[in-house]
Amino acid sequence: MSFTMTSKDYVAYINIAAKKIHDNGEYISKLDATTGDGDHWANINMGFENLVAAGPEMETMPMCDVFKKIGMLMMSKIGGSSGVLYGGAYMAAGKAIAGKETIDSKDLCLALDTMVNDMMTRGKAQPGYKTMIDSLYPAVQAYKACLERGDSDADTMAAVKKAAIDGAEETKKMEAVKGRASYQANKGVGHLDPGAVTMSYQLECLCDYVTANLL
Amino acid sequence: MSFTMTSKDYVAYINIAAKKIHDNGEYISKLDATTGDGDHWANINMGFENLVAAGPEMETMPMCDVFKKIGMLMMSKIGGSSGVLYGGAYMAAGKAIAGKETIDSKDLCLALDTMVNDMMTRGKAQPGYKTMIDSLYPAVQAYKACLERGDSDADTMAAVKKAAIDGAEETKKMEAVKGRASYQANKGVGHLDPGAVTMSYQLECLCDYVTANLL
Amino acid sequence: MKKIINNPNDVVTEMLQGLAKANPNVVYAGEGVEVISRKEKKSGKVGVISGGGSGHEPAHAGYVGKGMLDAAVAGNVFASPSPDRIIEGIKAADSGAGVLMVIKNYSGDIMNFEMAGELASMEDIKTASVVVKDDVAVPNSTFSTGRRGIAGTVFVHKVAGAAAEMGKSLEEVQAAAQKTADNVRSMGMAMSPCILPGVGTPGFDLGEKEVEIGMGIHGEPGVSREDLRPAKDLAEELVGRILADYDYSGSEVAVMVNGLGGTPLMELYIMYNEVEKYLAEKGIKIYRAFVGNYMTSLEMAGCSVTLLKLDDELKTYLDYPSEAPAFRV
Amino acid sequence: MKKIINNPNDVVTEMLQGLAKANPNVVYAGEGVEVISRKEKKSGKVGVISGGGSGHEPAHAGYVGKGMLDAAVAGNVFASPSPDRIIEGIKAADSGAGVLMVIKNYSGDIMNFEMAGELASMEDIKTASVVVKDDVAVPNSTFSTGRRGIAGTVFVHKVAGAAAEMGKSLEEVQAAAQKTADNVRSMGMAMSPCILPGVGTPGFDLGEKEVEIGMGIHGEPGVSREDLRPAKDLAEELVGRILADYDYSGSEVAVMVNGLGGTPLMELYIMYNEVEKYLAEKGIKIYRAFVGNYMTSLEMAGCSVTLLKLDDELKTYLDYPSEAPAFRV
Ligand SMILES: Nc1ncnc2c1ncn2[C@@H]1O[C@H](COP(=O)(O)OP(=O)(O)O)[C@@H](O)[C@H]1O
Ligand SMILES: Nc1ncnc2c1ncn2[C@@H]1O[C@H](COP(=O)(O)OP(=O)(O)O)[C@@H](O)[C@H]1O
Ligand SMILES: [Mg+2]
Ligand SMILES: [Mg+2]
Ligand SMILES: [Mg+2]
Ligand SMILES: [Mg+2]
Repeated sequence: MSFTMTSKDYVAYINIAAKKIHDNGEYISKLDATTGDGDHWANINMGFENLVAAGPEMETMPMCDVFKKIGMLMMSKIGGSSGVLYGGAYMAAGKAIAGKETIDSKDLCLALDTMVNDMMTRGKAQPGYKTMIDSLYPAVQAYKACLERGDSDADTMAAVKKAAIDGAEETKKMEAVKGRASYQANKGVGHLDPGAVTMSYQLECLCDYVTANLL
Repeated sequence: MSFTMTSKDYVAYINIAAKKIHDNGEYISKLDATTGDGDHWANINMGFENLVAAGPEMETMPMCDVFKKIGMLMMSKIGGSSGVLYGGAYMAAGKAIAGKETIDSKDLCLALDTMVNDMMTRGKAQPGYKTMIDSLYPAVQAYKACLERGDSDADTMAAVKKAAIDGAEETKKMEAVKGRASYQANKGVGHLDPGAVTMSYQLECLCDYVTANLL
Repeated sequence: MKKIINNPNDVVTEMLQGLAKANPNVVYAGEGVEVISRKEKKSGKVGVISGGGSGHEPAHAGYVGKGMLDAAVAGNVFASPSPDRIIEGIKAADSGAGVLMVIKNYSGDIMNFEMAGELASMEDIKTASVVVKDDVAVPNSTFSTGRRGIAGTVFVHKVAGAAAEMGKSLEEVQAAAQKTADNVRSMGMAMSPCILPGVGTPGFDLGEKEVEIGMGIHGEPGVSREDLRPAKDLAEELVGRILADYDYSGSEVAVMVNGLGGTPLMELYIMYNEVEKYLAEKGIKIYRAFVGNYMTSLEMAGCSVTLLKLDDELKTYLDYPSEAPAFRV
Repeated sequence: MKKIINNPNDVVTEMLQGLAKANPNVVYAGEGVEVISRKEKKSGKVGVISGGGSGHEPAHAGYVGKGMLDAAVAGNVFASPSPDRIIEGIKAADSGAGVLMVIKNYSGDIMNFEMAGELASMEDIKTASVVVKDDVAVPNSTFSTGRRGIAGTVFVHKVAGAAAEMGKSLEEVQAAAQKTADNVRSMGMAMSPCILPGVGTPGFDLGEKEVEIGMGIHGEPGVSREDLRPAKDLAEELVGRILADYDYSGSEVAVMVNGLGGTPLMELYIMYNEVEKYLAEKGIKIYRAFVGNYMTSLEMAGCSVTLLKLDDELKTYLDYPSEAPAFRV
């Protein structure tokens, strides 16, 4: 009664997310330029280009190794804050699903939960700090709640996606504590956090992919 | 049957010329920027500011010393090509009218003739080279012709002024040989020479002053 | 966007290739590693490394040389280098006596260097680090990331590099670097934006006559937008904010007037002339001054002023010879 | 116009005041004289001076120092200094063995330095001069003013300064400088205009993607306007034009990639990387390279490339130590 996600699926999802990120270059760059240093899109886009290039190789790996590989690539190719945060998070997630050839819904939730915890530790950040965590954290909470309630996969994916998007939207009101937006006098209040937005793009694409292809 | 020009007159003329130059800053800068390096106005304007400041002192000097003083000030305050050209020319003119407390029309013609000759020697330039000489040279030729013919002072001044202005206008068609316009592929053809224009301003103001105040 | 580049993705690699070709005393570790290190390694000497996002040239690769850095690690433009790059810098700098990492206080740099330090300890290389937070435009804080590291970092490189070259231990080099970091303050202002090669459009706009006081070296927002004023006023504003933050009265200082990349040297000297006058008024004695492009922001126009309080120890380190091409002493 | 200045009329004075305050090895002669000279005078050494309009910083005052210039004379922005300034530079540099004047080939500079030479001979100071005409963008000519002197001038300073420091006679110093001038060629290109402080508006406009090949260091017109192309193409165009003018094949050269003031070091290194590759293809060996801002045009963006053909004599002079802050060897 759960979906099964293979490496092929994950690579397919990565390709979709890469396109979504690629297509929003100006918008994301503008967001980071407004509150930060303007490089978030350039870096994460370069990282995803590298993931896409590694796709064929990753398709042949077990899921746990796909995550580790993604982690290593993101860490080294993105750089900056998001590179180490995504990199560390994906590597931790790879460990959390160690040995898994494919993953099911519970595994996916575990992976995402591991990721957000790793990000919080590494970034010394909490939800509410106006970072990418503010999209991922509520998404994971929603995911866990759905699993607990035994919601359908379709409902679960819809809930996760909504939580991710709403969470990113919420960053508009928040004051930044970590990251470059914290240097602003008004701590970036009134502006979306670019990292939260690109995080929500990824979660959105992930949920959509699962819904469209795996259910 | 000739006018007498005193130091007071010359200083008064200098003040008028300074204003004319000052008011045409944008235009002259643009001319030099188009074919040269854009500094002609800034430099000559700074030079004239210094002349104006020295006015009260110069009013008390004999004309020959006024010319020498102007030469020294222009040389040191303007700099560049026009500084040394005007500076050298005025100093030479001062020598040419050595000992004169005031000057008459013939003296003025001699002074201008001396100036243009000094400029040609120093600048290794001829009429037709698209320089300030192309305004001064025809003006001096016209002046000499008028004196020879015994024209009235008013007619003479009108002729000198016209020759200076026409001469400057002629530079539009000329190919530059010396000076920065010579670096252009088309040698500045189609553009006025800034040095010729500021020269014509001075000659125009000079003739107008004589006509309005001394005749 | 007008830049002398080929592909925006290759700017870091090609820049470092060019730098290494022009400077026979360093080696370039290759594409994807992006480390510049000294060709001659002195055994048993503490290694000093630094690094950070690219776009701040001559920082950091221009400071590699005898008496200053042993290696510099470059990230993408405005992005901290990743731990796998940093560890290569650490290895290149290590000759058995440990490595000091000079880090600018940005959350990305902190996280990446921290992880690199862990990788180093797994390879039995001892590391220590000093975090530079000299930008008085940002309030100090223990809760949030706090102050940014900007041009003052160059003084920390200089002092740490000299201490290491003089044979000090890792602890001693770290202490000297920390003392420098503790006594250095900077304040900057920008007059025009910079353009990231991978983005192609300016990160912000400034009005015809506007300047932004306190803008960061990545174009992060400053403390106020004001009309451009004469150099004298700008100098007094920048230095004034530094003096309000840290008491330099009666002390001897090193001064740096740093250009952000697009401002000509003429203006930096005019700025320094005003800074010198203002400090003289305040009774602060200038021991040594540095005027030039030291920590830039691509083609951004503007400058920063840095003051470092000196004692005899720091003077010795500051005056010690450096052969780094961008900081010859 | 956004510049860190006070009054446009004071920029030269204030800049040189700032420079002299920051550099303890030079003295500033004062307002209206605008000469920077070495503090320590070596008796019996040939003096080497240069100068020209301001706005080309670090040229020329940044090249004053042991092993390079003895004095630099500054004119107003883009205007040759007047003879009364130059003679002060000559006097400051003279210690009995005569003075070499390194002049860039502009009609203003030629006329002013010529007159200064006459003033010097009236004071019994022997002078000689070398006129640098390295800009291949302009056709050579004996009739008209001919080629402009641009960044290659810095190599002439270096060689003349070294020869003088090594105790050569005025004739020998002049011969070495002339040899350098004869074997040096440059070619530049601009990407954005510069603004004269006293004028306040850009001297020219360039389209969003346009560059001007061959533009002079005062914004004088170049040879062609083209769309901006990758660094590789720009390098090949600039170097190609130099090689078409002078045969460097099989020789060893010094290379300079010079920034015009507004172009960040990152781009200059990328440019040098391409220049190096192209020269390697052509079999031209690089003996030494210099990448940075050496002969600028206020805040103009762009760069120039300079090649100097070397023999053993010129290598010796080029490698001889220089303590000039803007050209440390
Ligand atoms: N300490 C942190 N913890 C969690 N997320 C952070 C932290 N610092 C920055 N971020 C996230 O990273 C994003 C910026 O990423 P990016 O622009 O790639 O890096 P940088 O800030 O180094 O330029 C921010 O929008 C924010 O979401
Ligand atoms: N060799 C020369 N002989 C005569 N006039 C010259 C010569 N060179 C330049 N000029 C004149 O000087 C003018 C430029 O003066 P200016 O802009 O002050 O000096 P620069 O060319 O040194 O920037 C030109 O427009 C031209 O009229
Ligand atoms: Mg960023
Ligand atoms: Mg001019
Ligand atoms: Mg960044
Ligand atoms: Mg000029």
